[in-house]
Amino acid sequence: MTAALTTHDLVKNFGGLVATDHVSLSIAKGARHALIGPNGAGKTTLINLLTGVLQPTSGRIQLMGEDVTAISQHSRVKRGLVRTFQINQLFADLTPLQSLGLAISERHGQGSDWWRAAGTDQSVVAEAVETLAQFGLGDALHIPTHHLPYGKQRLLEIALAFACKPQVLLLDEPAAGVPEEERHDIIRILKSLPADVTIVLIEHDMELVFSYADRITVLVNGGILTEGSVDEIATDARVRTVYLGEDAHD
Amino acid sequence: MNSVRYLSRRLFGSLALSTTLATTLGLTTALGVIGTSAAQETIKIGLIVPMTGPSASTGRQQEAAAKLFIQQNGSTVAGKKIELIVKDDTGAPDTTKRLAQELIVNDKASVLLGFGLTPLALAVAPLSTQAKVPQIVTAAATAMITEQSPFIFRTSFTLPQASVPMAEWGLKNGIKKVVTLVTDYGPGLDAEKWFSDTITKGGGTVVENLRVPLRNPDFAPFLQRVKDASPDAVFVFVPSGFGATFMKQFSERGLDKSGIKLIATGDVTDDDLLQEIGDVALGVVNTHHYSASHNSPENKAFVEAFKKANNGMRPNFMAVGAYDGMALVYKALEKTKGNADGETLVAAMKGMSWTSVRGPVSIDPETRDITQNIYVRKVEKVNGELYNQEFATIEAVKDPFKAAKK
Amino acid sequence: MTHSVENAMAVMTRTARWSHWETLFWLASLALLPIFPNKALLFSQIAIMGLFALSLDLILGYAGIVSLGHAAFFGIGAYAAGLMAKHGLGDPTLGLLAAATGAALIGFVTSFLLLRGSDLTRLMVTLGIALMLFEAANRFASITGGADGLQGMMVKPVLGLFSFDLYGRTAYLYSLTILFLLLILARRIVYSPFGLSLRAVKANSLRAGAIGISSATRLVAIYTISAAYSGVAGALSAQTTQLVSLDVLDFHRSADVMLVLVIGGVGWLYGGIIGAIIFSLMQDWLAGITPQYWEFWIGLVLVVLVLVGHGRLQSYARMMIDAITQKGRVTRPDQRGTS
Amino acid sequence: MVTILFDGIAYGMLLFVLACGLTVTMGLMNFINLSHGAFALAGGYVTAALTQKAGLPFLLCLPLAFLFSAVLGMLAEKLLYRRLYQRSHLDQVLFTIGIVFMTVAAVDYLIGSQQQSIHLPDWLRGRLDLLGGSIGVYRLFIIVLCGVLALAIQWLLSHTRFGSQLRASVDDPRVARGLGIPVNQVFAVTFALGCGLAGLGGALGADLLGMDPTFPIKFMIYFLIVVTVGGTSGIMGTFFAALLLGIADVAGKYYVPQIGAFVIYALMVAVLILRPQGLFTRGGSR
Repeated sequence: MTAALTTHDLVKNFGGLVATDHVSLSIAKGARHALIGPNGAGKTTLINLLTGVLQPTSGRIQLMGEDVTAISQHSRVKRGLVRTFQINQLFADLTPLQSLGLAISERHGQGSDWWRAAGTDQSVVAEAVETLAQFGLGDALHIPTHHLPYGKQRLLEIALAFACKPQVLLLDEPAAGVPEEERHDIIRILKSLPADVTIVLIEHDMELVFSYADRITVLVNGGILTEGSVDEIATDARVRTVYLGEDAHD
Repeated sequence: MNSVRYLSRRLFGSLALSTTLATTLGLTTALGVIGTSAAQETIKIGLIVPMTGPSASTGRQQEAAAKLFIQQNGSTVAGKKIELIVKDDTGAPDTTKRLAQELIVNDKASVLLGFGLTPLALAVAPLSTQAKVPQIVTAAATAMITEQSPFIFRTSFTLPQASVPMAEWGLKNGIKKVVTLVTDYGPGLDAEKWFSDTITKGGGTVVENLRVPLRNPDFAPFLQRVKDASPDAVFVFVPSGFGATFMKQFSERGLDKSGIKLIATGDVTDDDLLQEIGDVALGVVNTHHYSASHNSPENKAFVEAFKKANNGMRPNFMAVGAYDGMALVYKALEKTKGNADGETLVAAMKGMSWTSVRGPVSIDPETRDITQNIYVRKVEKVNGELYNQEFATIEAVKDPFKAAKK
Repeated sequence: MTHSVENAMAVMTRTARWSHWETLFWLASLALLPIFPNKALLFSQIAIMGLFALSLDLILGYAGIVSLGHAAFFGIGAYAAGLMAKHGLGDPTLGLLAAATGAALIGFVTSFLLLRGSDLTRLMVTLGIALMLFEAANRFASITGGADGLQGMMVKPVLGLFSFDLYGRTAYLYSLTILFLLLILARRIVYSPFGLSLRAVKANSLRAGAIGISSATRLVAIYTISAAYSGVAGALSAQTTQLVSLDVLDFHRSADVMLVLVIGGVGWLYGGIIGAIIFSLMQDWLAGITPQYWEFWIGLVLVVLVLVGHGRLQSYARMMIDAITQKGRVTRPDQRGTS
Repeated sequence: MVTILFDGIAYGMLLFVLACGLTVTMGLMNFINLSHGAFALAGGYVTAALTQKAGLPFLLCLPLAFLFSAVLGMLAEKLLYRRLYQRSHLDQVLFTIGIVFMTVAAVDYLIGSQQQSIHLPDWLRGRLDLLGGSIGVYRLFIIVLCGVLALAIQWLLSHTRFGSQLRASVDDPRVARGLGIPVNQVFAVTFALGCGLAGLGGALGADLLGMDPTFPIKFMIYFLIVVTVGGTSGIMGTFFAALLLGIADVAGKYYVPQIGAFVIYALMVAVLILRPQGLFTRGGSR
């Protein structure tokens, strides 16, 4: 069976600096795949390449067997490749309901309807309300995003991606900076994501990674150091030295 | 359901609108009719000129002159009180038109004066026809203006009127090969066409017709072309105000020493700016209908009074245009015994003739344009001040543009 | 659940609903005519400027495109309508259509130049295009009449019924009607999913892309629409004043409309109209007192506006309006939701 | 055609001196200042007044014009503009255009709307023949002077402590403050310098371009064009852009007068389409 997401010899140079160094990944359908690595390992660059924010210097990207290297960010989304951001990227003045409404009506191909007011389509609103409830935002439907507490914003960040009905969902440090009590909500949400959705998790928090992922790829200096199951990685000496070692003291 | 409410509201809205549209129209026009037919003891004269923007000087000269005229000739004619209303159109046609409209509708003005630039005069033309209000152009100088409405008169001048004599003088004085340099808009093109035609008819040759864009910071490239063409003379029209910069660069480029004669219409050596321009203007030969140094008792009195009233500002041809505009209105009113009805006034103004400070003038009854002497002048220093000294006169010049059509 | 959905829909669409003060506003604008029958000309100029400002708001307020050359489309519209009227097609409605199409076309083509680059780049590209059109209109005097303006326009009566009168009453009602209809349309657009997506692109185009919204197509679309609006405004000006001159393409027009919009409030449908009212009345009044130096006071107003912060002023204004229409009071319970 | 090239260069140089101050405020400090021309106006009027009324020699007036505008700029920066560095571009545009309106009206009211003329010393008049073209002495003077200025500014920015402080302050004000750089003063001085140069440009240009109250509006567009085409990288971009546009403008009007007026705008739009950040960019930053 074809993998959900594969890359072939993906390379990205910024001037002299090699940010992504011949990365060849293959992520199976329905996998819970973690990408880990020390700061500056090129995790975020890789995500930007996968989602089409950046164009690779060379190499190819395939989504469900289809080559998507050349196509734009938003058309990759339409093909089911969706991401969240390490730093919240939300629509400050819009309410959660409006934000999700946008994503959903875009998916329904109603995103550029101009003749009727937003929120008049029952199905869209219903789905938005449902999703928000599911992400514990049911009581915040109409509160402008910038008034929400950080934890809630973090949830909205994921909900917004989820509303795009992803087949492959890239989560860029979903729990970053979330206070302890609200982490649980996030982890609960991650665990509750449907099994048929392929999840690529980028995370510093080893506890979360080991408890959540079934496969792990370790990036160092833009290249793949190693890949394997949770146990393999946990016991891999090189990983300890380059990664866990330094992670210990920060 | 929400959108239904929406729609109904919208329908209601536009319905209400269109019905009121009908009713209000009926009502207001009725009002209007009553308004216009109201009799008037005071006769109002509207003066619309640019008081701000690039041609502000025009406005100031004309306002001053018009006020001076009233001050000298009293504010009552044939038993009617005269009231002058001055408006600033900032040189924007739509504003000119709006002001004219308001003057006619609200103030019931009987005559409109002013119009600093051709487009401003043209903007009002249909209005004066529609409202049957005489429109006296006291500044704008494109020939065809007076043809735009049977109610338009002119007391300034037309560029053909000034350019043709310049060409004739040139031919008489051994100028065979010329370049023309004009600002690229109505008056400029008039000047270019009539000067060139006259020269070629007279056996001369026009090497090149240069047109400078209206807003142009640097004359250098155009002057360079003149220099390269090395003609006997270069004929120049630039609207007053540009004169100073042009003359400066003319000498800066050494054209004054290169043996290329500079001939022009009087706009370039505008009395108002001549001092500013400075000695570089010395010896420039030009043709125009008025010079502050025109040698007649009327003019001496006028210049003196004008300077006195406006702390030393020297009157220029713009001032005279407005001054004679007022004169025309006064004379017409005397003739009609104070009847300010549009058609009556028009009839009275046609063929009117009087001695202006610029010399004898008359209104051509067919074209309603001014017939006047054109003077050939040379810039000279008269006890420390620069003046256009007249040294030849072409009597009673009609506007060649319209003459040619007959 | 279903109840909460209905409720959610109600709250979402509330802002889009026609409120009482709007009805009042439009009735008042009609009432002006019988009350000040002699100011009709000024009013119709205001209505046209209002429409022009509204068109700028569509791109600036709702899509965040800064433009210093919006007069380009106003001018195209004016010349389109003017030329039609000159060559025997004087029916106003026809003129409006032609103007809208012409402007929209140019708008569509030029919009692609605005997809890249910073605010400054956009500012200058729009400015440059407008300036080139100005020079072009000046150059092809044979068609446009150049600096002397377009001569010989013959505008037919509106709908063949109401001919333009000296008093500018038809002019006012005509402009007002068009402004009203186009505002209704604009409401539709800005409150629709499309309008919402514009706000999203403006707020965070990175994320907009990440939820599948293509910023480029949105910007092209709204810029084209805005151009069409400006075109109509230009056509209205040409038809009601029955003249077109280079002035319609001049730089100061682009600058003025920007000021008007900001005075009235960016990103708010009535901002342009309110701004036009304030600006024109102020200009008329100041020009009345000091015909030569009114610009000084306009300048002063701007400076103060920025120092005080126009954003704040306008949010006050909007809060007041909400208070009037009691919207503020109704919203709060709903915000608590019912799930 | 040597003369045309030469005139173009002179015109370009003038544009450069007038606009380079704007590059600094706009490019380096990211502050859109449409009121830049007002400082040129100040310089021009001071020179006119000093040469005409006080009868000072032209050469002495140039530095005075520089100083006057610089001080003016310094004050304006302290009192007004500093508040706007952090505001939106829209605010900056509105504020500064407001300032322009006020300046124009005020000058018109106080001094009058007529052209200010500057009397050049005779040795700057006349022409001399060079490389087969005849050249105005004054234009030569402008070219030399502005050329020297350009080099001086470039040196100031790249080789002096002040220059590096400025660059640091621009790249990241917070860090710069951390390093103990007096960011505010640096900006103030830079701003004043820019205004001074504008004043000097006004003084030099008055004779060629004409000087009246509407100068700031008339030439604002040209400044902006030069700066945007030059790009925000720094002075050299502006310098080449100014030369390019100056020559293109003059040559365009000389060889194809029919479309002369288009050239400069067309050039700008073309450049901005190909390089939205202008000819010279700081590695696409911003």
